[in-house]
Amino acid sequence: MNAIELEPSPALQEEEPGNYLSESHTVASWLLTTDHKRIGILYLYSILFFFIIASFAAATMRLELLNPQGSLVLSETYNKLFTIHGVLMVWFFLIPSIPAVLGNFTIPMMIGARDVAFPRLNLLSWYIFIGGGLFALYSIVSGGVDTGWTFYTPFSSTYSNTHVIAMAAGVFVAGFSTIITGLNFMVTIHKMRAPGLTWFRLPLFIWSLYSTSLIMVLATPVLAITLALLSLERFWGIGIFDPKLGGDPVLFQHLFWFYSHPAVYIMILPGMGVISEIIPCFARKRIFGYYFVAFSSVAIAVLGFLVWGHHMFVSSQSVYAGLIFSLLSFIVSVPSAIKVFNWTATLYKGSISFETPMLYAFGFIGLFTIGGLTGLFLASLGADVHLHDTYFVIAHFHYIMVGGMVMAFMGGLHYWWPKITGRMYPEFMGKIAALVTFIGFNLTFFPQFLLGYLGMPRRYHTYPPEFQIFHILSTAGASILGVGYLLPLIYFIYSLRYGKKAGPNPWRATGLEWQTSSPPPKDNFLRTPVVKRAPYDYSPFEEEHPQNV
Amino acid sequence: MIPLPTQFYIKICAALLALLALTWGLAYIDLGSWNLGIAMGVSIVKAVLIMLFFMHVRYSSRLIQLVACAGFFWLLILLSLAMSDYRSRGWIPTRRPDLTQSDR
Amino acid sequence: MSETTAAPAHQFETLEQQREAATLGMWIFLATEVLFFGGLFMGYTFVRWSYPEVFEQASHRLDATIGGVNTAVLLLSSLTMALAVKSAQLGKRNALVAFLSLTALLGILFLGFKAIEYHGDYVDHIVPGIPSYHFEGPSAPQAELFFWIYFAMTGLHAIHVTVGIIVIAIMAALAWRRSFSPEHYMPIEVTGLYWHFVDIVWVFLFPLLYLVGHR
Amino acid sequence: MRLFPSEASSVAPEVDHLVLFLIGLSLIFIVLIFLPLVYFAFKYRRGTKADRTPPRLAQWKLEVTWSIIPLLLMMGVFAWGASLYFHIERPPADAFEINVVGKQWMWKVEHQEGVREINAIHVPVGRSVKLVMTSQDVIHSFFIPDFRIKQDVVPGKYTTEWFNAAKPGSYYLFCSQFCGTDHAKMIGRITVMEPPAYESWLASNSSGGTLAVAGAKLFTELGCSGCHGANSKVRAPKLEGIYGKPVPLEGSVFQIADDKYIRDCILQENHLHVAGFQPLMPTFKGHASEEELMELIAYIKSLGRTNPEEDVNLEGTK
Repeated sequence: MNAIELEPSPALQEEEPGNYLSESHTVASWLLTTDHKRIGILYLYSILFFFIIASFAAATMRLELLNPQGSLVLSETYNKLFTIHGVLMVWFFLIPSIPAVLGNFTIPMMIGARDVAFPRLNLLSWYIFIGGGLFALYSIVSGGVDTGWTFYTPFSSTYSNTHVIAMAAGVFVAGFSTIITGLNFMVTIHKMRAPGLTWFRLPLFIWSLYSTSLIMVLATPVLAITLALLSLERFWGIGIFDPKLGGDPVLFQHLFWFYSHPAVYIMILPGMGVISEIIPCFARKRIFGYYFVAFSSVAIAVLGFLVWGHHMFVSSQSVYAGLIFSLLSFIVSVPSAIKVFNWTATLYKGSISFETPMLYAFGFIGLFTIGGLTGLFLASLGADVHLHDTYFVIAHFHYIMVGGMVMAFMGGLHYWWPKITGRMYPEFMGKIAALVTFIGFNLTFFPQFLLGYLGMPRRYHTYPPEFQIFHILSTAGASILGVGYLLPLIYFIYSLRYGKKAGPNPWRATGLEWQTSSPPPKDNFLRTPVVKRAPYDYSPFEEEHPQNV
Repeated sequence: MIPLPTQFYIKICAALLALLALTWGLAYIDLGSWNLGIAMGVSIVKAVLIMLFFMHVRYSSRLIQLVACAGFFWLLILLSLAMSDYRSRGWIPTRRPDLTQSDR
Repeated sequence: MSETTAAPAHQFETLEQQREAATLGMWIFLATEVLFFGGLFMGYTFVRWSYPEVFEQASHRLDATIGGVNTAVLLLSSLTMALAVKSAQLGKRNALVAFLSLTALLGILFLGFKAIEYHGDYVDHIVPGIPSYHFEGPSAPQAELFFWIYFAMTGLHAIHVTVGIIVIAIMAALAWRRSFSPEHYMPIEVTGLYWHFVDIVWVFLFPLLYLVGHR
Repeated sequence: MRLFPSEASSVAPEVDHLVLFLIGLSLIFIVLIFLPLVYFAFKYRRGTKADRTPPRLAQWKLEVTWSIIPLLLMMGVFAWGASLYFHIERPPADAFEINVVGKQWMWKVEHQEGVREINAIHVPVGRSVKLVMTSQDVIHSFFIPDFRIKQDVVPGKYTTEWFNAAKPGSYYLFCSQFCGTDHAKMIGRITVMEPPAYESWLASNSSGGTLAVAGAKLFTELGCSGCHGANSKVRAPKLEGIYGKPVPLEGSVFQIADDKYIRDCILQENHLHVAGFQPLMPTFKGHASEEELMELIAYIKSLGRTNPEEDVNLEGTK
């Protein structure tokens, strides 16, 4: 237990009069807040908004793909739909999802601080995010963009007739929000830890968010300048990506993937962190191999910068560069494997219960394992030539990003929901939703592996009829998945009013964030905690000896 | 951090200006492919001087020293891996039927 | 980050903690800046590697004298900035204001030379993207690429200089109003870090852009 | 319901072997992870009377084991995939060439014999075919699932891809790099024929001259022969026999006169001019389409060949 010196005072169990939510109810108190908890909630609403738009785009695409002739929407529309889906999901949902919502909310509490290091910058980062979002929305409303989220040149710079610059500007601006968030987290984790909270007493969620921040800070600026160059190229024709003017379109891919491959790890590392919190708590076991799980996060963050060329095996990149990138890609799979093995080993001789967060954690391990293993197919040069840019790739990264990150986000949201709102969500409905999500997800994306191996290229609006059966399965799965996401939305809102009071620590978890009331007071702790022990000090025997708590 | 003597700062600045003169002068001497290497070398020395003494990296914590190097290190990753592609593009010449046949 | 009182902001325990956080934050920001410019350096490397001889011809058209003088101006401004930080450490308010003002003035001088140089480029018809652009000789498109990169890099750098001048001016005004003390001079220190970084970028830009083709 | 595409080229079975191995490996990992996961979840579920005394596991040994074994496996898979990649990427010496130009949203194909096709390629079974590809607008990607090959087609450069069709039949050809509105319509058919059928197909579709002949005609029309021709007064490099040979450039650099070099010489004004000659050659940018460039290259390739049989790559099959 991150044992703190003061025993949880009995007063905490009672109705807390002052918490960060009840402190003030005016709109200005939200829009001008510098409280990391409120900013986390602002982010939650914002990304939910973008998630809904992007999901509608996905739903329309899935419906459209029900028949091979593509009769529901025009091909222009279809191309815009997958671009909207990709851009919004990647930059306006996944990247801020766990870091900016759950990270913002929990990091200061988990390290025993009153707030992040730069609260005003934190608020600024949300406003910048909204600014970027407005650019993106403007681009969508004024006609959309049809380049795909990858913005490949020379299509995006010269040939597309859509609002590429507005969308690029949106991503550019949102990028700075990511950079500021990452910077803030890094400084906070370095400088704001409570007395006694050494690096190896930090929860693994903090380790994973630290690694994520490292990527945010070092990769995002390259995306920003690349998109700036793309916009200049489109506006003025500077020619750096244009073969006709002496440039090279593949240079864009290098710059883009230098950011976007590490960004894939922005979209999974925080999820791994959440799982590392949930599993010990619901298995009542100290995490197995703490150092390995912690350092594997850092290893993934650093090695993740060295593998971007595996997106370019058939791009006319040199075969020798392909060799290097393939080798490094295989190496980066090892730290992920280490994490999965350690989570499994943590369950050994635990006392496992299956509340909703734990169900999502199990779902995460299953789906992430499949996503990770199929990544090996794509890292393998000979197999990637066939699989590249097919539905196999789509299925693979959805297993990581939706099966991994979104499952973890849902798990984390359920896990910290009592802390955020002070209320419990309805447990039974939670379990149903987790199950429905898992089934729907697999039905949606597993057929896409088969489609991909058969040769169905991605971003196809129409397709040869022999692929139809898999598309029908996939669309059926997507409708189930949709229900799986809709349910929590309903019961979370329901729980705000009717959920039962959570108390400070409904999961009997050991993290510092559970040592304060729910919802926490504005400054998180009434007195700065002092940490004396390693994290995850759980015992499977608590059931029999409750006095040990 | 102890404030450094003003004299010391002036000396560093003088060294920087001398190095500037060196780069400038050397650019007018044809050293073949060495021109670029030397110019970059001198620039790196200048940057290191500024960072160590003007920016006090020499007197900062290990963490700051690490962060100060990180950005440049990551830039090096970008440049070296991307150029590894461009530099090795021609290594497999497109094998021509007529060329390889004459090899046999 | 411009707390004017000697008490730490509410999220910090001590002033020392606050100072360390601000310094670390600035250093991390500078690391992102390295990579922000890094994309342009990548473009530069690629284009120069592709067309080395065009770079020599095109670079010859730039005014190396102004470039070199400007390097000296920035190096001197780094010295005055370092002395400003020192004055802040020692609590010498007048020296602090003077050195900050001098730094800002040198920055403005740099921008002035830059403006003269850009105007010269305009007169010389080597500003790409406008109708008057004209490059005599072979490889005109590749030369245009060089000029684009030159304007992108120096332009982005000039934006950073401008931001720096504004921040330094604000700091000077605050210093004038006695907002800093030997216990609380962190904003000056952080501004200094930024300014030195801008200098470092230029230290690389000068030989890479101006001195390619002079041998 | 098919789960695997047909194995219609010589590399297809090799790719499938690698993929089947990877599937097997994945299944082993899945069993290794999921079996204990489910077993632990069941056995140690809260409320059961399982033995929960803190286990004394040799943590370091376990960690090292499950780091090193996957790492070694990964290295093995890497080596396999890499050697297969080299096989896929390097055309064999006896492959004959077909030119492919991608444009929004069609594939234009030119056989050396002068036959032109759109969104279709006819090839003989059992012969190695090398595609020399470029794009005249955006990046496309030439993908034949049944052959397990794919290569991006990039404007401004030539990329290659080869195959040796194993079974007669008709196979899909997809564009797999998003290229705009009708990306999904950029589908063609590869028809693999028995050699005799292929020969008769060629004969019945041939509209006259080979690519080299078309190139020769262009060579005169565009005025190239004015300088590079045998009787010209202007001093320009002779092109006979230069193809595939190193050319001395200004600054004592040599460059192999390959497709890309010739293309750059035609399009880029004086960019790569040959040592000892005045840089006089104008640019033909905008005057020659990608197909015409390929024809010119075919002509230059044919120049100075002493043995006219080498001219047409297909001689061997006759």
